[in-house]
Amino acid sequence: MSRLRVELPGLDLKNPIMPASGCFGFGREYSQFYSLDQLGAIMVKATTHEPRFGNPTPRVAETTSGMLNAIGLQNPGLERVMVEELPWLSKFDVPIIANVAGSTIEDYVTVAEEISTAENVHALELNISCPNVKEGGLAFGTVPETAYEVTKAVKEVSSVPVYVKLSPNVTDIVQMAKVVERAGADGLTMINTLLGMRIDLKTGKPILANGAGGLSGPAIKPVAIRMIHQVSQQVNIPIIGMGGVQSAEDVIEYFLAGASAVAVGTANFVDPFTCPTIIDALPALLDELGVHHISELTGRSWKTEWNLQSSSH
Amino acid sequence: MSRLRVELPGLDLKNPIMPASGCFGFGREYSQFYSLDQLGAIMVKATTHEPRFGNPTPRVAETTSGMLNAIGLQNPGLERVMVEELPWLSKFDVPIIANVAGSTIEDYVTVAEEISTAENVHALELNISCPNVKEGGLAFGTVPETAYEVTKAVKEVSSVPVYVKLSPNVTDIVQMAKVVERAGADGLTMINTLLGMRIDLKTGKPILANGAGGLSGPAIKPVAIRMIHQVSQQVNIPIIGMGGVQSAEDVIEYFLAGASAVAVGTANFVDPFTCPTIIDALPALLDELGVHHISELTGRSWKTEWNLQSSSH
Amino acid sequence: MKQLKTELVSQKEIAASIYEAVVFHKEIDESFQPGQFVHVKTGFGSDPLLRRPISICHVEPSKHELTMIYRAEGKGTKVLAEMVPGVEVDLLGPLGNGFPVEKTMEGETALLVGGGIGVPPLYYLSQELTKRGVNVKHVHGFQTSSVVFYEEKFKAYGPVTITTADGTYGEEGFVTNQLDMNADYLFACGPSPMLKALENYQAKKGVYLSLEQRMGCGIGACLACVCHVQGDETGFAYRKVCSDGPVFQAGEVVL
Amino acid sequence: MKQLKTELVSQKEIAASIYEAVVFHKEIDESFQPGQFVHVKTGFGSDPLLRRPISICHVEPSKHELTMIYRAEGKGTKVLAEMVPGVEVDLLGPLGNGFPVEKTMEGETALLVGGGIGVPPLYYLSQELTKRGVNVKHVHGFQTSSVVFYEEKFKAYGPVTITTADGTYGEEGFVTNQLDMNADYLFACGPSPMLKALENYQAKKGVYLSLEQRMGCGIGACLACVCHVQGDETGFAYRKVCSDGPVFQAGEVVL
Ligand SMILES: Cc1cc2nc3c(=O)[nH]c(=O)nc-3n(C[C@H](O)[C@H](O)[C@H](O)COP(=O)(O)OP(=O)(O)OC[C@H]3O[C@@H](n4cnc5c(N)ncnc54)[C@H](O)[C@@H]3O)c2cc1C
Ligand SMILES: Cc1cc2nc3c(=O)[nH]c(=O)nc-3n(C[C@H](O)[C@H](O)[C@H](O)COP(=O)(O)OP(=O)(O)OC[C@H]3O[C@@H](n4cnc5c(N)ncnc54)[C@H](O)[C@@H]3O)c2cc1C
Ligand SMILES: Cc1cc2nc3c(=O)[nH]c(=O)nc-3n(C[C@H](O)[C@H](O)[C@H](O)COP(=O)(O)O)c2cc1C
Ligand SMILES: Cc1cc2nc3c(=O)[nH]c(=O)nc-3n(C[C@H](O)[C@H](O)[C@H](O)COP(=O)(O)O)c2cc1C
Ligand code: FES
Ligand code: FES
Repeated sequence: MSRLRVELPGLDLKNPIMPASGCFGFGREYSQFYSLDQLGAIMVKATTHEPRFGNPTPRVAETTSGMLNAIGLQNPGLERVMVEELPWLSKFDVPIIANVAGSTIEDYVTVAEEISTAENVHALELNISCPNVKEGGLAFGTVPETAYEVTKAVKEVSSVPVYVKLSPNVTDIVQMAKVVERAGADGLTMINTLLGMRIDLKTGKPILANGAGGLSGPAIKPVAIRMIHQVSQQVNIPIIGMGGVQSAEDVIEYFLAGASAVAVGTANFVDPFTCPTIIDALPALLDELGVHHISELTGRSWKTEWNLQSSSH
Repeated sequence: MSRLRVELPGLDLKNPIMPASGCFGFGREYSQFYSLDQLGAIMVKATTHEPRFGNPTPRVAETTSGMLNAIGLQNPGLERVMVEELPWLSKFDVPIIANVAGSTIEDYVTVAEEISTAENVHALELNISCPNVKEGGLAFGTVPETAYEVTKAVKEVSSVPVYVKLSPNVTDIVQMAKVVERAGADGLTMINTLLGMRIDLKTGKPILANGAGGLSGPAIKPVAIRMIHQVSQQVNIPIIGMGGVQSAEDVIEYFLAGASAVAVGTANFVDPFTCPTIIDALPALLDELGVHHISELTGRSWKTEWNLQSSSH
Repeated sequence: MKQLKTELVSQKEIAASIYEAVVFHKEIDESFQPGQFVHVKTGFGSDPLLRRPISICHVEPSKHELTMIYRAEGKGTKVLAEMVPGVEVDLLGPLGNGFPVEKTMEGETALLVGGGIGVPPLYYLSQELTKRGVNVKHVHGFQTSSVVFYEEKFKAYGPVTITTADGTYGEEGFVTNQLDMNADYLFACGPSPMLKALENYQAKKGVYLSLEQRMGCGIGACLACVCHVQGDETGFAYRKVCSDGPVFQAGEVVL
Repeated sequence: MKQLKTELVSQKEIAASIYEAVVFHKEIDESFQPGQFVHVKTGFGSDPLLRRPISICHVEPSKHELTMIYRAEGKGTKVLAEMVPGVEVDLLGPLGNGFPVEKTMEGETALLVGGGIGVPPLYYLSQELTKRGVNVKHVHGFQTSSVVFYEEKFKAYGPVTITTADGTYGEEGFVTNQLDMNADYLFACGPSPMLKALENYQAKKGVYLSLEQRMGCGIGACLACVCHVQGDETGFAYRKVCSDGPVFQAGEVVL
């Protein structure tokens, strides 16, 4: 399996496939389907300093080839994550990427500082792009200055590398990426959900109690691919790509665009075995593409050396 | 049919359904399927001052429940549109909304000034949001200052009301809407396509020759609904909504969000009869919803008076 | 809880837009309990995307068959209704916690109250209760006569009162007007206003309500389907309808 | 050009991943010409979204049946391959301009060159040419033996040379090595490198090539499928593959 092995800041991944934050809880439920040892890593649900109940229900709505969610960062809070969830996960041989959220920079700093000390947390994912909370959340991810500040502050306290999760709801994603790189981010994860809404014809009101929510699933994949294609050419830190991934083919498309690893979100709900199925399918697909190691594919869509090489085929 | 009749600046529409710009050419092809008299209006293909060939092919790629296009504003140029296309369309009893594009403000002004004098052109749609041309295009639609300037300049010369077509590829759509309203826009049309990309696994390169393209179709509908919901609460000019409309139910959702009329783009390619089918289906759907006139639905999802009314049911 | 690629054995419309579908898989057995549900993939591509939660209406362990009854209303259920015998139906199940059949004892009485497409899970429940010697009565409410189903089937286990909102069949009005007030247990499944009306029913041994909520994962991972806990002062306590429910004792969660 | 909700009469795999589908609609008649195509909706929801252009392989006007042959490779064609007889297949057609059969005359010779899934439209063409008394020869190139199809069927109209890139069937190599250089007409359909290689073939009366291009509408409205016109100095002249083509005389457009 070494052809799938990927090394990223803080992460030595046996394969580049991991469940995306918020779509896998803290792993307990999916561990009933398969052993979590198989996964490259796990991005666990966002953790905030205090426990949060999140938004009122309905919290999800289906859209054509996508879904909206407005969970609102419900989580048991830092303390219980440290005492119950992360220790439970430590029985698996899989690095954890802790998703950190908050309403103020201090919140982020507090959570990051402590959670990064957990033994199995190998990296942080700074969630500055959650569209579903009133304060903080998306604001951090759409204003370059705040994105810079929160990244820098977290970098100062974190014991592990910090990945920043970018919001697609911006005019200039490259600018955001560069800003957080400058602030010291070790990597990027992208994309978080697009802001969307559905309205119920019968009630005349939005289906989600929260009104708007985050759009995920296959519908958004082309937006993610475009953004990763743009950003990967402009930054020197690796990107974990996500948005609508369902198959090994999708994973390859993300690598070609410029990703170095890939996360699977919504697809877990559709088919709980999506991650292991993709991991199993990748080697044969690499053979078909004539590629030895998956990392060779990162950024091929824009790398000119590869253009030259391939035209001599 | 008067329950579908809608009056908007410059437009007295027998129904609020019209094909979206670029998805219907200048009407010739679809007139082979049905009489264009049935339509509320027609938004014709973008017109530029000089003829344009557009981008190299492939120009379209399919995505999950969506498509990417990078046509690149191919069109025969202002003169031929004035001499051949618009006169041909004048045999139908249907108002034309002329989509105006350019690379400089002068381009827009030149086209707008002349095309607005055509007898059957009842309104202009200022395309400041085309993602598929190098200069101008999207830039006008993502920078508030330029959006303001081009709108104002066109308003000064246009003989008919001016609708500005907003790009969804911005951090703050409300700001853009307010800016063009301030510049004198008589209405808004939204949304244009989201920027997206697909990469071909075999070649390793983007499928579109242009690289990125504009994402349209059902995949983007929740983004459009969200934006119209936001914008319609903040401006006093009407909105013609578009993005993924396929059915009468979709049209109602757009009205509830805040639209006063709706355009159908990609769906024409999937089913050439989409527009007349929707128009036929609307009255029965209004009955089902207990609504007499379709305009009553505009903005119901956020109108509080309606909240009160309905809760007394 | 497993992912089962079942085979659709039969499918028929048993009332207006109400379908009864039977699926087969060798792992369908007595582990499927009344009140639990399955999460069903409808169609083949990404549209519709999410699974649909459907109650277990009946299980025949010996034949490894499971029956679902659903209303074809939205996109997913309409696609499901078009599937023909022989095709694969991908489902996750059994999910959640069902009705506490094991608490009941011979000779006790149970009132089963169903509303619309909340009726199906009560069928399996009624059978299992009857097996234990519980005396079962049914009160089922529907919109109108054309959507009434399974009346005869339920009669095999105990008396059935049908109400219709428009009075076109059985008693006119709602189930709440037809309740026998002396049951040891009340088990109910139906729309949320009906459950709210039943929440304060004084059953001697317990009132159990099956809730509905929009779901993402259906297995407890995404937190789409949570509800508050009654009497919780912190505001943070919650239950997940999919994995803690869908059946809750009245008073446990906020309806 | 109409939208026809046809009925799938039969469907079978005639070579590896190559399917032959026959559809019926009472408006399928002699207006469907060789070289024209139909634009086919595959599946029922929005995924896949766009129609797929498929050449008319054959039409039986008396039976109102149309045959298509396609390779199930991507999402849409795979969905199409799963459709079973009896279901509705929604297609637009006939679309575009086909081969100029009407120009040919009795006793003339025509060389028909097909590559892979470019072979199907030549079958209908070969029949119609033969009807007019044209002497037809065929050269068909395939990747490998498992994907060769319709060899016997074409033989009914004239000699058939098969080439395979890997030499597993017929002659090894490409069609271009097997061309009879004396035909009055050359008609070809296949991948773009093949068409480029044939562009300068010196046929006495004409060389006609059928092009492929990714399409949106398929009827000339969206400008997805354009190509430049050879010798056009302005750079603005264009032809639409869907409505001006897909068949063009060699030299008309830039390949
Ligand atoms: C535990 C449980 C058991 C159920 N058992 C049955 C049953 O046995 N028979 C039956 O007919 N129905 C049952 N339902 C309701 C059923 O899940 C919905 O009617 C169905 O999901 C609607 O899907 P659709 O494709 O018709 O509608 P769409 O409008 O296309 O659905 C869009 C999305 O909203 C969700 N949704 C819409 N309405 C509901 C609803 N009422 N409850 C939950 N999600 C909804 C869908 O699951 C989907 O994700 C049950 C629901 C739950 C939660
Ligand atoms: C005029 C014409 C006639 C054709 N006749 C036949 C035929 O008789 N038999 C046959 O097997 N194939 C034919 N093709 C090619 C066929 O249209 C493509 O193989 C098919 O569209 C691919 O769809 P998919 O679902 O397999 O692939 P996907 O990858 O899912 O397709 C994605 C999108 O790309 C388009 N696309 C992908 N490949 C091609 C291609 N080679 N040409 C045009 N569009 C493409 C699809 O139409 C779709 O919009 C024809 C093409 C044209 C233009
Ligand atoms: C139900 C749900 C909950 C989510 N919760 C979080 C979260 O807590 N933190 C976060 O960074 N992203 C969260 N996301 C976003 C996903 O991690 C991912 O970025 C997004 O869904 C796109 O990937 P997908 O299309 O594969 O789902 C959530 C997504 C969904 C659908
Ligand atoms: C092939 C194609 C060409 C388009 N050309 C134009 C154009 O010339 N001018 C314009 O303003 N919008 C153009 N658009 C955008 C549409 O008018 C519409 O805003 C968008 O496609 C969203 O609607 P839909 O999802 O219904 O297609 C084009 C879209 C497509 C798919
Ligand atoms: S539906 Fe995901 S937790 Fe209940
Ligand atoms: S495919 Fe639309 S013009 Fe040819």
